[in-house]
Amino acid sequence: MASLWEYANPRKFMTVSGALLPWVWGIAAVCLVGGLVWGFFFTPNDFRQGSTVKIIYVHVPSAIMAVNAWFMMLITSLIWLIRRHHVSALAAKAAAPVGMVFTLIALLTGAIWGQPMWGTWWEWDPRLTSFLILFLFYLGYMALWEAVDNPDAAADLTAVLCLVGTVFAVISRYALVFWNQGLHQGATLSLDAEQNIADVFWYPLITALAGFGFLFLALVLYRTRTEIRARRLKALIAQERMA
Amino acid sequence: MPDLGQYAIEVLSAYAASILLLLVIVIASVWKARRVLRRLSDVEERRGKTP
Amino acid sequence: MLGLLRRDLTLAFRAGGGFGLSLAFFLIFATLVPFGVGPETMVLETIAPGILWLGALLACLLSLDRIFQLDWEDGTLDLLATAPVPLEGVAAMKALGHWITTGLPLVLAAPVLGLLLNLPLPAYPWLLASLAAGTPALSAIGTFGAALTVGIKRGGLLLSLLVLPLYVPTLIFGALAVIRGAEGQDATTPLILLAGITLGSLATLPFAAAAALRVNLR
Amino acid sequence: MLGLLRRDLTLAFRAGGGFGLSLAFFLIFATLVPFGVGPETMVLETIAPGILWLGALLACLLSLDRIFQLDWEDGTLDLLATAPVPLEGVAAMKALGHWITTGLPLVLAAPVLGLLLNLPLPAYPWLLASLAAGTPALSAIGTFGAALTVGIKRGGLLLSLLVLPLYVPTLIFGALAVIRGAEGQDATTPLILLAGITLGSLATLPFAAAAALRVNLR
Amino acid sequence: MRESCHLPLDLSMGYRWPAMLLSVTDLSCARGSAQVLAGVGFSVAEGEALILRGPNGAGKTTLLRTLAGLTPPLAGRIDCAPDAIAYAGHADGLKAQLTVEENLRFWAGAFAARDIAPALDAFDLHPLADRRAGEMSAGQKRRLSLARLLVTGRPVWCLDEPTVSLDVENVGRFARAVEGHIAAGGAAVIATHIDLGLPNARTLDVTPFMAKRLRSDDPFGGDPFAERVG
Amino acid sequence: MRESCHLPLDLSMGYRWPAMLLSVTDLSCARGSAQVLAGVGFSVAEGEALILRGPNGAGKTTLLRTLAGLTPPLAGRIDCAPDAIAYAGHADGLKAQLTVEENLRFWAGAFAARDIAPALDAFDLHPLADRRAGEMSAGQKRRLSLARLLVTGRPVWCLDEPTVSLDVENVGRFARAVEGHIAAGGAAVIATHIDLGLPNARTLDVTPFMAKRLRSDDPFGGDPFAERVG
Ligand code: HEM
Ligand SMILES: Nc1ncnc2c1ncn2[C@@H]1O[C@H](COP(=O)(O)OP(=O)(O)OP(=O)(O)O)[C@@H](O)[C@H]1O
Ligand SMILES: Nc1ncnc2c1ncn2[C@@H]1O[C@H](COP(=O)(O)OP(=O)(O)OP(=O)(O)O)[C@@H](O)[C@H]1O
Ligand SMILES: [Mg+2]
Ligand SMILES: [Mg+2]
Repeated sequence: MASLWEYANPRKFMTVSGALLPWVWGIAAVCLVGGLVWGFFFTPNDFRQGSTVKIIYVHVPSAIMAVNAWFMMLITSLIWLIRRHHVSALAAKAAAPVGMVFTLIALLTGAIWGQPMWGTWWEWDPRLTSFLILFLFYLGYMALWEAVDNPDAAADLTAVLCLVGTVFAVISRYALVFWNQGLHQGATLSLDAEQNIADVFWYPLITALAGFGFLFLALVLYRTRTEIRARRLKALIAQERMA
Repeated sequence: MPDLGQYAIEVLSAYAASILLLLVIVIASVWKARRVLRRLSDVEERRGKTP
Repeated sequence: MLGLLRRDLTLAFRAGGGFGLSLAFFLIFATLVPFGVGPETMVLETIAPGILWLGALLACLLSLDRIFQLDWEDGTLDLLATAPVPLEGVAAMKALGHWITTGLPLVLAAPVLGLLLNLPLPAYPWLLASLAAGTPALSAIGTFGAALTVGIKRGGLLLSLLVLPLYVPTLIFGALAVIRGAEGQDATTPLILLAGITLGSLATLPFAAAAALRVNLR
Repeated sequence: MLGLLRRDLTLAFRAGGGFGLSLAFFLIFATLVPFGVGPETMVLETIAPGILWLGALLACLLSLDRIFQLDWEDGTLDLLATAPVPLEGVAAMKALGHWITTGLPLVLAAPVLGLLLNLPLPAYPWLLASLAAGTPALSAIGTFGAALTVGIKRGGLLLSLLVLPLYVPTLIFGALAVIRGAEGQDATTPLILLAGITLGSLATLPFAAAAALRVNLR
Repeated sequence: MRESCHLPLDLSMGYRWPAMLLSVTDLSCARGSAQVLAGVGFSVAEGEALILRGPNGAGKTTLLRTLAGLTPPLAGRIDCAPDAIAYAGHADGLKAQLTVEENLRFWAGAFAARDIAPALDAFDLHPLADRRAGEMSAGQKRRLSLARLLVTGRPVWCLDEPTVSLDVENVGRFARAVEGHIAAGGAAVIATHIDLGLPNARTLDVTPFMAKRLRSDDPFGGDPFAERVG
Repeated sequence: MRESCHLPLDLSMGYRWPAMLLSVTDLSCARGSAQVLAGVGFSVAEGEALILRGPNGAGKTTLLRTLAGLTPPLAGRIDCAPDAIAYAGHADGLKAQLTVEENLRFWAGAFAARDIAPALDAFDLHPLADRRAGEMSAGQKRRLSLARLLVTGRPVWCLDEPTVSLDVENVGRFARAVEGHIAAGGAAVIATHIDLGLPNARTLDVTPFMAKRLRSDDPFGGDPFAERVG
């Protein structure tokens, strides 16, 4: 296990991620295209929701991955704070815009779905609202990265923000439920099979979910590589200026 | 093309918006990666010449 | 460390120090709302609790960036970091000082402001209690945000961006307590939750703020 | 003088410069309001125009104190006052720079924010027009206020206090235009008045701001 | 009080300045609400450097700010062409986020100068040209703020402790810059506590002009509330 | 890296300090993200003053900030009792709205000192005690910020260009204050470009320690991005 930390060495990470990336991109493309095509073309309409049920194949995976992206940032931030692995901090930085885009997709598709289902684009429902807050957290997190010049200081500060932000995100969610009971669906993907939706919707859904997951992985790896290079570029430029 | 019934606009726009946003993040990532790589290799080259 | 608090308060009371200005801001904000929203009593009554809490939050927000900025600019923070006082204590005192100069006046003046917005009578005790229980959390969270952005020029707006999402739970429970109060219901539960947030923030955020300060002083 | 504008914009775009943050603030403000006021669609619809304008105004307000403060602190203002550029021009450029970095993004993003607050459809063109016509006045008035308070430590809140009353007419006409628009009526009159305020402020306030700067530099 | 000098030459060209660039008669200066200096008189001609000396708190900064037109004088006159003075005070007017070159270009633009290369040369700033001002040491910043003087194109330099934080080599650069400036027909008034290496400069000690603040006749110099009011 | 020295004496009393107050071994310091100094080694004993010299940008400020614990060192060790160092940098940490006395009292409180009178005496601040710090001249402010050192009660003073803006008389006062401090068993590390009038002080030139930033072997001193990443 000790060797796991070796991948936090930038060079090691570059070789390993370079080798992995084509595969991850490939799996992501296959699952994503497969899941979405399957969902869009080859699933029946729901008897109540009509064709709108097809939105689920983009809405739910993006929503789930948006939350997971934040958790991944939380974990990498912790690794940075505790073990000071630079790649870990850069991975958090690289994940933020991806998570933000997933959040945005969930918000947009939800809003579009809301119009036929609830008769409104936007409703101050706990689920929806806490997603909006998540979106704001992503914005603040990215803005803080941009605003601080020194990369290590930026990594430290954003990591602290990520920790505190997570706690407050949880409290917000709780506050919101307390504040308003809401319209939004309960869990569809619980492990408890009784509650799950029908298999016809379920298989394409998890395929799309895998697609979003691998896309996230691919993007994070790819962007982390860019961040590593950018970090080296910055160091080199600083060095030249100093000389 | 499946029959989307009365909700065709919603379903199509949801898919379009999602795919568009995914493309945006992918293209932005590739674009930034290219730019950084180009600038980095410039600098590395310069350093290689004047050690 | 009490010396720091005393100094901050002295500075706040001196010319241009800003004591009472949060109150003035709150007052102006409360008067501006009817201009924006229109003067219908019924609408105003409905939104009064929320607007009062929003005003408190914004008044807090506006004064946040000065918590550490001035001390950072003139080198005081460098010197404090090398002085035999823990930075955690410095952060806690700064939060306390901020609360005394902005939160406390709001709590004391809240009834007057309620009047301006036609707040229903039964809501007053809840307004007072919720402000008293909630504004310390605003100061503690704000101090953390200020510590994160100290040293960033024009950090004011970045600070708002970072802090506002953190303010959401406080705002919700605070406004909820007043709304319930205005409807004549019991609002003990949101109040307790509010107090919980405050205690939690006070217990943990000074440490986070001190960590951020240390990073920013490097 | 165009050099000054270019420099200010460069500074705003550099790391930590704050471009786009007013937008973020506006976004956050618009999301916070429902937390305070409660999620009922009907109430929100009624107050949306006022809240949108209030948000624009506050986003402006938060960034005002940095218009001159940084230049004052590092001595740039002293040097500009002795340079062969009229201080009136400096004030005008500062106002323009402030508008480009805060007002303009708000105008561009307003439709999205209207969505969040359930603004009725017919109000959108009026929201856009009124923001476009009114935000320059906010910047001009704010620059004047910033010039009055430059050099006062922790002047932020004092500044808000001075500026808010001056913002009232802009706010009233701006919100009125949107309210009328939301009700499907024609809102040309408030819009024209708004444009009048803007033109008047732009024509006179740079002179007042320059006078205030001269006094404060003494 | 501030008047342009009544000389027949055309001053605006900047190529040939009249013999007397700045002359001050019976000047009283105030800082905040208190009078600091009284009865100051001196003049500086083309090609001259005047060193202001005096203990801490004597009033050198106050005098220079008055000359630069930042504070109005309480009494007396300053004869000087309009827009002739370039002032550099304790604060250096640099933007931390801009590079050295961007900072200088901005000031060159404000003073309608075309070229910043001579200024960069004079203080050896070429190697630092792309460095952000915030990432420089105290002395490097000071060099940049002095380089600014060269792009103002103004004949009279009013400098307040210009060599603070400079090492010996850069004090030498500064002295050469001043010598070059006055040799080209400019003038300089420089407040300092240390030796600048300008052997030909005249010295003016401001100590004799310090306003006796408890003088019974006119302690507040022009303050209308100085007289008993009730 | 920062360790307390392993001496049998009780350091906390402040009456008798051990012979070696501060010793630095093979220290590398960074500012921002770039390494500035490498391999610095020196030690300062009780009763000693060490003057840091070096051209602008050499790294004096960086070294002092590292010693004071504000910036973590990249490598090397600093042996020093905890809480032994009083730092005074370019910025003076004064509040413009507080009077001289209030400013000093605040710092005295932070360092648990009882009496500010000796500090006021040493820099002749009694006449200014009720003046607000914002209403003083540059040199007067500097005197106040130096007086602060006397209330810290710390044995090792790390001073960054302490005599900026001081007139000759006050440079003398400063020299006497330093001499008094080291005579009482303290030590001082002072970065400066001018002569401080401390004839017995040792001098350390930091120029030889300036990190060769384009050295191929270890350009970033610990920066993991120093290697080519591919
Ligand atoms: C802007 C509006 C909306 C937002 C922000 C939103 C957000 C979310 C979120 C955060 C999840 C949870 C994913 C997870 O399990 O972690 C989710 C799941 C889901 N949403 Fe939405 N939603 C919105 C509108 C809608 C609408 C209008 C519908 C349909 C009527 C809908 C149907 C669902 C379903 C069926 C799930 C799966 C539930 C689950 O597995 O937990 N959503 N959405
Ligand atoms: N803002 C102010 N308000 C009131 N008095 C001031 C102010 N600034 C300075 N003074 C006082 O005015 C007098 C002259 O100050 P000035 O700054 O001109 O002195 P200086 O000769 O430049 O001194 P130094 O060599 O220390 O820079 C001093 O006694 C000082 O205390
Ligand atoms: N904030 C910063 N970020 C990056 N580099 C910096 C920063 N501040 C200073 N430097 C660089 O670090 C080096 C050392 O600076 P330092 O301030 O320690 O020099 P110094 O010896 O104190 O010089 P001076 O005599 O001019 O004060 C310089 O080359 C400087 O350009
Ligand atoms: Mg002076
Ligand atoms: Mg230095």
